[in-house]
Amino acid sequence: MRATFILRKLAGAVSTLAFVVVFNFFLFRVVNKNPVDSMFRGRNLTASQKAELTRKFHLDGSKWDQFVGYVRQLLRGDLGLSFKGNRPVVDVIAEALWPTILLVGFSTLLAMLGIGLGYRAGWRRGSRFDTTSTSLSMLTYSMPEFWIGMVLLGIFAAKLGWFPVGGLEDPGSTATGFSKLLDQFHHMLLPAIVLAIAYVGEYMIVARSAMIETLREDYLQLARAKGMRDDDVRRKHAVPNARLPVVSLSAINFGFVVSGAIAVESIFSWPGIGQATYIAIRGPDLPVLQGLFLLISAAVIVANLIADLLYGRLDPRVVGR
Amino acid sequence: SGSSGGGTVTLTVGVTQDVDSPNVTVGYTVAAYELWNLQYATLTDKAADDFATIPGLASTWDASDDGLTYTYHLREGLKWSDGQPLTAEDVAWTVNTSRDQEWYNHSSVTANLDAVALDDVTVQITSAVPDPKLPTMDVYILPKHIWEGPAADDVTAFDALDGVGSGPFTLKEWKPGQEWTMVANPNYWQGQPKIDQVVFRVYTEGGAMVTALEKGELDAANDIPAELFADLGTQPNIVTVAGAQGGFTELAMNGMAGGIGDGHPALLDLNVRHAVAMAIDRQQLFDRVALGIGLPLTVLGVSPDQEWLPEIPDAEKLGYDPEAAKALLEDNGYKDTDGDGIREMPGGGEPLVFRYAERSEGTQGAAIRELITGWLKEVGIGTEVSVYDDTQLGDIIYAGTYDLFVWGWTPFVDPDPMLSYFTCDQVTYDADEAGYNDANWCSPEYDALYVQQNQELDHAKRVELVHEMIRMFNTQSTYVVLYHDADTQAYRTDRFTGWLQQPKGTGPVIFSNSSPTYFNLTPIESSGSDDGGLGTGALIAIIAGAVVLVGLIVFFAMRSRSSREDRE
Amino acid sequence: MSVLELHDLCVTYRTEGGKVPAVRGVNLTIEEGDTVGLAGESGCGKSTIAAAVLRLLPKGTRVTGKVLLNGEDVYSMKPGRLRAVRWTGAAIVFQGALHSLNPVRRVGLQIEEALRLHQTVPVGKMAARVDDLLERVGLPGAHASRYPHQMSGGQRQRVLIALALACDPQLLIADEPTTALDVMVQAQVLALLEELQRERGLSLLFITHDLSVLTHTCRRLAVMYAGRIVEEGLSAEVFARPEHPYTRALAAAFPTIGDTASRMNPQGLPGDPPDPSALPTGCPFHPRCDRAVDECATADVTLRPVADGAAAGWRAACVHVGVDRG
Amino acid sequence: MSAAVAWARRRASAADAWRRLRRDRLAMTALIVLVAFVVMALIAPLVSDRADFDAINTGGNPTNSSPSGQFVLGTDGLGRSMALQVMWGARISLLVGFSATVLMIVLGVVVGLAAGFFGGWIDAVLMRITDWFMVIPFLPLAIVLASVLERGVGTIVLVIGITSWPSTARLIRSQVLSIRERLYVDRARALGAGKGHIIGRHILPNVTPLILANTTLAVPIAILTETTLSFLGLGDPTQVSWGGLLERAGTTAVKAGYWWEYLPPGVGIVLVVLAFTIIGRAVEEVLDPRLRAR
Amino acid sequence: MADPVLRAQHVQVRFDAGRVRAVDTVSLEVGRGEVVALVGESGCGKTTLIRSVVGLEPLAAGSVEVEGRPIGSSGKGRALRAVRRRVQMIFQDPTGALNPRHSIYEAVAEGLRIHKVKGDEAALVSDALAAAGLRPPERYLRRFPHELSGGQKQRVLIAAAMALQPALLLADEPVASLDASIRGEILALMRSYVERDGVSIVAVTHDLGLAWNIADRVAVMYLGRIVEVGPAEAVLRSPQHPYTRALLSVVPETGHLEQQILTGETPDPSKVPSGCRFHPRCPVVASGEAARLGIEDRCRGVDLELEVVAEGHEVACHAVSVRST
Ligand SMILES: Nc1ncnc2c1ncn2[C@@H]1O[C@H](COP(=O)(O)OP(=O)(O)OP(=O)(O)O)[C@@H](O)[C@H]1O
Ligand SMILES: Nc1ncnc2c1ncn2[C@@H]1O[C@H](COP(=O)(O)OP(=O)(O)OP(=O)(O)O)[C@@H](O)[C@H]1O
Ligand SMILES: [Mg+2]
Ligand SMILES: [Mg+2]
Repeated sequence: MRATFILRKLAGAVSTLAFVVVFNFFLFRVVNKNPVDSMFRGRNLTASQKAELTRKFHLDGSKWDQFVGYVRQLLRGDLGLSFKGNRPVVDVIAEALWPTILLVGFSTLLAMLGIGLGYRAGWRRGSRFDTTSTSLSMLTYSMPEFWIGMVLLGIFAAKLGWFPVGGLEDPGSTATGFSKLLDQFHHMLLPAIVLAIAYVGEYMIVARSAMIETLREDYLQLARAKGMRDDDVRRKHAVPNARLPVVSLSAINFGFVVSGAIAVESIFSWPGIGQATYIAIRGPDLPVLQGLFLLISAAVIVANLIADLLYGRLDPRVVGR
Repeated sequence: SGSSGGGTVTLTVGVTQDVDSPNVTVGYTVAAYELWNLQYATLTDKAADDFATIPGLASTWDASDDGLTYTYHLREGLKWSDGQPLTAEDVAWTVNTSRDQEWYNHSSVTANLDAVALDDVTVQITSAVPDPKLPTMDVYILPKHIWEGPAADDVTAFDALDGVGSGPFTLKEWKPGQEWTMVANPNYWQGQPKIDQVVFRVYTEGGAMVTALEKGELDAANDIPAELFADLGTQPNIVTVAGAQGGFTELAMNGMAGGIGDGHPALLDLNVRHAVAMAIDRQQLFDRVALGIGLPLTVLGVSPDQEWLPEIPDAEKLGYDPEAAKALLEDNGYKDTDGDGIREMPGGGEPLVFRYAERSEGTQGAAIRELITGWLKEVGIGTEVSVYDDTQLGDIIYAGTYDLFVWGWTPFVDPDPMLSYFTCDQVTYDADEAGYNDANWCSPEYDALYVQQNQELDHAKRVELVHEMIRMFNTQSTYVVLYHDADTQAYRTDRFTGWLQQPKGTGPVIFSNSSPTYFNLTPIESSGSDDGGLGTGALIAIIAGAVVLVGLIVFFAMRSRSSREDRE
Repeated sequence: MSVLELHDLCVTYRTEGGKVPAVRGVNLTIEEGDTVGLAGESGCGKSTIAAAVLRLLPKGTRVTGKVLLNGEDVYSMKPGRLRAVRWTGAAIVFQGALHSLNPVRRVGLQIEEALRLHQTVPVGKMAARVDDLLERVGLPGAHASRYPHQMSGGQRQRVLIALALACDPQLLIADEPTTALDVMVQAQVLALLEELQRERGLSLLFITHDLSVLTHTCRRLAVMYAGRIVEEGLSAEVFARPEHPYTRALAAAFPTIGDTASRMNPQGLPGDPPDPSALPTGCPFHPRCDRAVDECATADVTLRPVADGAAAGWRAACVHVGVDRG
Repeated sequence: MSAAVAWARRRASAADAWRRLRRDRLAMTALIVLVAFVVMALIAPLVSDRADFDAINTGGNPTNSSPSGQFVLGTDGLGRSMALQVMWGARISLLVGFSATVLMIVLGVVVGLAAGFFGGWIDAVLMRITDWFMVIPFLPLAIVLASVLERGVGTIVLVIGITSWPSTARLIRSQVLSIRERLYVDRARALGAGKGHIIGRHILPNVTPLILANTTLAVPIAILTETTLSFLGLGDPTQVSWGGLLERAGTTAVKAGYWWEYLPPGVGIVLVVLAFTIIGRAVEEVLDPRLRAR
Repeated sequence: MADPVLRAQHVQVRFDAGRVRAVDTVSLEVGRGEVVALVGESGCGKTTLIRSVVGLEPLAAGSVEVEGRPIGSSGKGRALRAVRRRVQMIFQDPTGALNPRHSIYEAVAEGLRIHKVKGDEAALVSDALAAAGLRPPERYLRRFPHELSGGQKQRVLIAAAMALQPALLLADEPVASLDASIRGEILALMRSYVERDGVSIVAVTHDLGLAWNIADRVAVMYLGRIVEVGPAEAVLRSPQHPYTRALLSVVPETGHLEQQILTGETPDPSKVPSGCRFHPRCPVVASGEAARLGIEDRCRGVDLELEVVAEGHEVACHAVSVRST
């Protein structure tokens, strides 16, 4: 039972990944006929040099051949070469990975505080706490994250000077170990707070309605009748049942936060996936975009898979079906 | 920032553009040129003040009588930053290989050259044709022992992160999208620089960069947004520089040389081009869009050296005169026959609606477009705007499928390259042989003049020829040069002294032609007081953040404890 | 001492649409070891009474009168005391058996939770106690590690009963424990309840709308209509010779198979059950009553003793009671 | 007769819903704000002339000036009135918001309805596709599409529409699935009703409230996406939009302290999005009985 | 049976790609004006059987004819629609069976419109409602389901079905969700249609009292099969099949039989036992009586059909066959 459940979910994820690969390939190939021309325009390339480059970027042959080549390459873990500076896309992405993990991870953690708030608000539906926190979360939900970034940057970095205006660490910092971490933390705090503000509302709203959904359930009445404290009824009976929507939101949000970081990272010059995307789009640096797109999609697929499997743990009924 | 934390003196420079590749055969961004300027010394140098050719790696050189051969004498004991000797062999290898492999950063200089190392310190360079650009050898000399290895067959694949060079600073680390760090080269032929390292920090947002400069996180910055430029100059300890390098912004009209592309037929009429030029208030563009930073010049910029620019008689200036523009159009049959405010071709028919390609990169495209399209409308010319990034815009230009576009150029020191772009050779007739002639205008007379100046060894005569070419180009109005841009830069005066403008008085301090500033900088002794330490604000912020973090951990820990309680 | 005493209990829900007087002055006493059935149609207030006993009504609900559990007033207890009394003084088998178990927790744990809350047995002995309880209701102890969805409706109902018995309550309130179940399973559960009651001398309040079921299970019987008790007495007597016209209709609704009188002759009440937020005046039953007289529309009839059963506490709320047995 | 009954009933239920909505003070405030913005967008061409903030006519105005009597929200770098631009920007933001939502709802409803009602392989195929679109990160996809296609309002609408329909499709499908299993649908089938009858008389009317609520909640998403795309420089260059205004301001205005250049468009976005969110949730609560107070 | 209204022969209905044999070879005939009660435990296939009769479930095998014309998967299009009009179904849960957005008028008129019944629609609707005891009908026409009580809703459904003048009314647990006090009235109403219009009724129920109240014949189902069928009096008073006996014994309404509570859970139609499908729970087998009769092996290994034990009374039980021979 359990094994087939996992297998089924895995198969679904793999099929989606396959779709993304195909989609990714064609989307980008349709865009541009021959990027070599635009890349080396006017640079006195000989025909043979050009042919060489075309071959190197796998831009020769039929679309099908290109696709096969592309997939082969992917399987080898090779995402091709960036148009810019001829660097392997894998390197470009690898460099951007850690800053994004740091930023998105921390901001997600912060935003997840909204879950707790949402549960409490839903539990005391209609109370002052509920109305205040719900209003606040709708407010933050309504703000474009880059705008929050602009405003906070204006106040806390430009005016008050509490935070550096951007970057991952102090320029030329040679710090290592703890002081390096401290430095990065200091740089990360403001963009992380921006992202957290942008997403906390959604967590809170979803958690709240999941909680309200469970409020109707008979087992809460039973728990109370057993002589349980109200708080414990919420924590032990209501919350475990209100987890599913929150888990799936977290999975979906994962993609959103990563992409929402595009604007925020560029405002804060945070050298992560978001900024890499922004720069690649400006190019446009197709191999890098393709790689990023694949990476983000894969990350979201994996996040969804994890959420699906978590469902199985959180709600035993899911596995049975 | 410019501190001596841990004993290292660091210069920090803010930029808005990253290096695309440290490999001289691949990179093309301005940032990459700055990197190479610092990392690779050249045979001859350019004087900081006036670009005069001065000794570089070569201390002296002799010319042959026919002016085709030069013999350069290298300094004794030159070394690469890794300690290997730098010899004539390196020079010969660089010149010959770059010519054979057509490295595009070298080939404009080395295309006709042949180099022979006569001994370790003597190299003889022969040109196939008379070349006024010699004896200047504006070529980055590469370390043969690094570059001829496995990289020789596939030189474009080389990551060039070796950091071996002969310039004052060499690349230590490149974090793409973030920063690149260059450290002092102890073997630099002029001696060890007085600062230990230069960090270039990349900002995606100009406003953020300016803030960082003001806060002292940076010592200098390039590409200051024009809106912030004036105010920045009034800040204590900050000096702003609007460095002129001859770069300009132009409105180009499709000349359709040889029937190329599908431009609007009206653009073939010189009267229409003149009317367009007169419809545009270039002074206003300079004042309102460039905010008066730069020069209100309307001639083709071919060099940072103003010597090359001719005086244009008022009659040829085609200054702002909408009435004259209207009259010119009216007189030549471009009348609004259907009363929609837009003129039609003589005898009715196709309206004068031009496709206007706006460049999305850079910050001024939108403002220029708004003004120009507005003014054109005033004289009865319509526009259809599309926005393209540089790649797409390039595609459109090379296909000739545009009517108008606005873009810009920055010339080299020698006017030759810029002038070459408007020869018939450079028109892109075949996408595989793309040329630089983006307005598709050319003429045999111009081409003849070009060949003349290219081989004219008499400087004064050559200046004459160049002036004539520029005026000829100007009267054609295929380019309406809007204004000459400036490199908006700023630096702090409280940490380093020795900032050099190249050329003196008008040029930029960094990202100049050969970037002499860096070697010239000296740290100010008293600086570095707040050496590497964090400000109080920063401390408050970190503490606040830490409290939040601890709070989070406690929160989640409590949650997990409470849920552990009821696990089996 | 009586396990449960309700004195003039009134419960009024507050809803968006106004006040809903769900229970309107109910007096009921359950002696130790006694079994009392509470019958009546849907919406007459049976479950409300069950919830009122443990103070489980939603916030804002108005409760007047007294609820004495072992002589102690539930509504004046401090929160801590109230929690202590819940499940030890009285335990409830809730109406919605299929939904009363938390779907994401193993059933054994849910039983254990009750034990833990009231420290009924030492931690070490809990698992054994859970096994014991499950076996008592006829389920293998291994079922403790199952999730509710892995059990059938009947099994879940048994788990709920085991859960209700966990803390040895003096009073068990079973709110329609069998309505959702299949006939055969219903019989199993009823048999189980009877057995438990007999073995342990448990006091039982059995709530259902099926009068015939009550008659088999309970010694005494109370019939509710529109928030009030309209007839009470010993179940055998009341079922055999109902006094109140409503009780009569209810009794007739379940024919005795083999009884020729009901063959091809279904009996029912005309009209619809009353809406508690808009009750008729006088005797709330009078619009549906075939014996209604003018007086019924105005007189607020209270319970009065029935002549032949007064000794056993047989009472009914009808103008005809004690007047005329025609 | 029955048409009249149906009509009366629809009116009655609409009136009822409206009455319940009216009691929600917050939602009413939001509605007023929203109406104010819509009115502002509609009357913009009546009270002002697009030429009033054409750069060629604003040469005489002060540039980057803070709010004053003449320019209540100040001016930008070309001396254009921010107030006028914010007002005209509302037109694009609302237009894109509405049209993209319509597109996304239509796509979502058609797919969801088809998948839910027909089931079987149609459902399987449609849901597979929906799942695919669901996991493809929405903003990067939108950005890529927007940079591939010609820039313009139409493109933005298209991009938002085709990247955001999957969640609507899923929602509609699950609702259709649940309605399809309702006893009254079985009854209609037992009565001999065909597919058309069941969709038209039972399924559609029952998903309509959901569609309505979903629409109201989708508009904010569309507006926010438009804003983000414009901010990233992918919007229509010749139109004034809030996102475009913010892009122009960038951190430069933040640094320069020109708050009137980045606060008003941002506040406009927040207010409109917030208003839609509040109304959407109120509508949802009114129309979805499950969410009504217990 | 001469000219039966319903003739179902060897009907099989399967779910889950055939793994679940919900109805496993059932034959049933219903005469004109006859009320048949179909009784049995939950999950034995009663609902599925009658749903297949109105074509809501496809038949895996067998055939269903109404007034001699095929229905179910065998019929198609217009013809099917005509037959469908002659079979109407009412559902266990009246609240669920009424679209909350349709007025009572619309609910009743829906069938009339689908079948394009001629005549004044409004009059037909009013008459149907009045006949179902909703008087005066005008009071109900404009109401919506949530404004009616359960009993009233069930009447509306009956009215909607009867408005089409069917020959056969299929009722799935028609009173199970209703209050006890209302139950009798609804049953009386159904009976009245039989008497007045000569309609035939198949009433699905697990409530034997209902069968005693209104049924002419009773069919007892176990695990997808009919195991006993016969006149109501005979089946309910002297049940032959051990399953029927057990069922009757646990109904409180009977009282006199010694309780025989079958152990074990509801049988599972995806795992039908071999032989007599009742044998794992059969008291006759469990008590050893089958062994004594020497039929235990047959009970465990030989599947069997209904056998006539008396006039119109058929039973499928090895023990009964042995005893009666
Ligand atoms: N939480 C509540 N808020 C408002 N009204 C309620 C609430 N709970 C019950 N009621 C109303 O109170 C009346 C009595 O309800 P109660 O649940 O006690 O009836 P019951 O006799 O148990 O019915 P059933 O047999 O259906 O369980 C009903 O009219 C019901 O609608
Ligand atoms: N759609 C379905 N898919 C799979 N199995 C089904 C389906 N519908 C019914 N079944 C199974 O078929 C069997 C017969 O179901 P049916 O509803 O006919 O029983 P029933 O006798 O009417 O029971 P009840 O008295 O509970 O209504 C049950 O075991 C049920 O689980
Ligand atoms: Mg109840
Ligand atoms: Mg059924």
